[in-house]
Amino acid sequence: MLHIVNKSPFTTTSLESCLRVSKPGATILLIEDGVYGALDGSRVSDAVRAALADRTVCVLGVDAAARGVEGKVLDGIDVVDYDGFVDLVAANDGVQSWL
Amino acid sequence: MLHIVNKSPFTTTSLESCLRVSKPGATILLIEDGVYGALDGSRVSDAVRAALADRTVCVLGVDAAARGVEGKVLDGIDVVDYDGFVDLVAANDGVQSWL
Amino acid sequence: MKFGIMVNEGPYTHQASDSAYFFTKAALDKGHEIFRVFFYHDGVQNGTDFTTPPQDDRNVVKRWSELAQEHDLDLVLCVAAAQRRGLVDEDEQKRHGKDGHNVAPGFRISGLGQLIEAGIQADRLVVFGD
Amino acid sequence: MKFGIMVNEGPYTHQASDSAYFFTKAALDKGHEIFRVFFYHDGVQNGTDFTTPPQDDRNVVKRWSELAQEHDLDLVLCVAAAQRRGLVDEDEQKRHGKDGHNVAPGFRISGLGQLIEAGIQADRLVVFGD
Amino acid sequence: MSEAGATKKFLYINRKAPYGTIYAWESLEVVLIGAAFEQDVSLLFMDDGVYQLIKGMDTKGIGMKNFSATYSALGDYDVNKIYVDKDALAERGLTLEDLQHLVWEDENEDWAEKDSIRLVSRDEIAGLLEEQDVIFNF
Amino acid sequence: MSEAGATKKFLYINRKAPYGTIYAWESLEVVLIGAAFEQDVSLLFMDDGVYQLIKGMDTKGIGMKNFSATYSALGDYDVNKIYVDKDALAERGLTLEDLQHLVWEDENEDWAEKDSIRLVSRDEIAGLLEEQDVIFNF
Repeated sequence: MLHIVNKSPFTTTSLESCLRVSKPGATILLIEDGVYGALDGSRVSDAVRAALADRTVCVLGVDAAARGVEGKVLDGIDVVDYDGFVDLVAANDGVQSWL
Repeated sequence: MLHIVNKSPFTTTSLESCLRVSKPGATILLIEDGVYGALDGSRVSDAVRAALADRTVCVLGVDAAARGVEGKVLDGIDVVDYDGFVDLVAANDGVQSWL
Repeated sequence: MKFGIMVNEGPYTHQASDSAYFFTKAALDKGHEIFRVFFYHDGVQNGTDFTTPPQDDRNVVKRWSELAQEHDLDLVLCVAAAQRRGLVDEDEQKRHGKDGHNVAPGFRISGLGQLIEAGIQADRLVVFGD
Repeated sequence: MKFGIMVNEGPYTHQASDSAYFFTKAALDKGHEIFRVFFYHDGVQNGTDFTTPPQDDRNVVKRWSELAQEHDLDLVLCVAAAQRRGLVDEDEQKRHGKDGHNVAPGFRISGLGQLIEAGIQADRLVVFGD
Repeated sequence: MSEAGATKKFLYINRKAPYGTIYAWESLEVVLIGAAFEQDVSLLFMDDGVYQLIKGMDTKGIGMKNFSATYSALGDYDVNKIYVDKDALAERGLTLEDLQHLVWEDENEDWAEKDSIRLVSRDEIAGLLEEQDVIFNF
Repeated sequence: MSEAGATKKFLYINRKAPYGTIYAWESLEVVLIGAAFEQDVSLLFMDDGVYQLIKGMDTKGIGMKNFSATYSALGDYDVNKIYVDKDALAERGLTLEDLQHLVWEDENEDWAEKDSIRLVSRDEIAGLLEEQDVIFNF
């Protein structure tokens, strides 16, 4: 299952809710302001790093680059482009957007 | 100074930011989805109760009533109508909306 | 006292425009002056007379227009926001060759300087948004 | 594979419509089929041809119209959302006596059943919003 | 409006409070229209979405339509799997008693009235999401 | 555009990240227009607003205009009091070095180049809010 998070984890609880109910094996894709959840050294980095143990976490590279944070992405997070985004949707049975 | 909070404290960090930088003597008005911050027994009630020690907290009654929570408002919080909202703006030198 | 009002969200999706309307109305009823209501960002959508809300819902746009007429309110839509979001008066219709115009009675399109002026002239600025 | 796309926010204020556009384009470029793009809530504002964005900004509405023409896309504006928010095609203009119509080329107004149908017919539904 | 092919599992996820934004109301409109398509429908209320089900709403003071009665009509549309995040209730200081009592009539059991709301844990929510064919997010 | 009467203290508060929403950009437009009115202007970046000042943004991939260069032009408009919430930076794992270096030239000191950004604590922010005549929220 693919979870899409498009909100900053410092402003809203979307990422928190996603992490709370996503299952081992799930994929979490961070887009738009959600990309801030992919950064190292922040208040939420530990929670995201913990998720990497049993879930795949991806970040949309163009959204990270637009925000000047592409170089700060946590080790273990995959950077994808829109083609990769499409592939993730195709490869996963369900899609849940945490709006 | 009047602080207006219109977001649920369970979804966004607006109330948290407001409580962090509002001064003793300030007034905090909870409107729209912000009224959920006025309720007793929740995860944020203690923080709001603590603010009541040195700040005035008000809730817009019609917004609380619309949401069915008018009867659950914490002791010490003033319930105001739109007339009261106008009076609060007039009585305070500055207005800050925590959008 | 003189109030300036800023509305940052359109009608129906967010409550911001409703709150701004009831606040403005209450202020007027109490004898205060509303220097201007400035609509910015998606707030410009409050000024479209192309809406036809359901019978059992309030008519947000018409309510603003009527309040403006009753109290000679100055309702200003930010021109840059309006151009991005499809609010067009007769002048803009001619200039940009559109198939009509959709600015409701009582609203006018003008620049951001009108917001700054409201900040300067009004005793209080109250911002409604998301 | 067959995708359905749902867009819940208008152009410019939120990035949702941009993300949906780039996703749709990438899916088409990879040979997938887009069953329908359904615009709901403020998303219907993506279908107004009254916009005139600044020269140095992208034209969100036109970009959708052009993609629709290129790929024969079905771009549907929810009728209830459109009526609340001021999106009017020629039929609606006549019915409600408006001073024009503002639905951009490639978009059509229809009911919520079109969204349900997209959920049924498409292999995946991807929702973009706020 | 009939559709060929197998029935799909539709889940409507409601995570936003009512009235502050219109999503709760426009979500209900989709659910009502969708009921005619005879899919296997569930509703999940989590995060601030649980506030949508609180009883005793009175919207007169804000001039908006009170749509809360619509939830109690869902049973008549065969929408009777209504899941509510129990953790979300708890952290808001709410209990099941604060919510509307939503019921449906089971035609297989002589129209016995049954509760529509089921409180679910985070694990049950995770399982619920995984078994869906289509998720609508509001 | 000149105004009679005393100068007012204007504070623009920016609390939202760039690009995900347009507020950051439309806030800058107000600041630039407002500069012509010769008020006493300050900008405060707090919460996700601190992300607006990060250097090295590249928006080509999302087709939006990169407006970050505009921040470095603010000094030329006599907008040189730019306050940044230091706690907000810290919880995001950011330091001053991650932000653009914004400067202005002080005509009273032979156009000496000075830093525009001042890191502020929550107490300083509280004081800053209290001393304003008008606050614009974005």
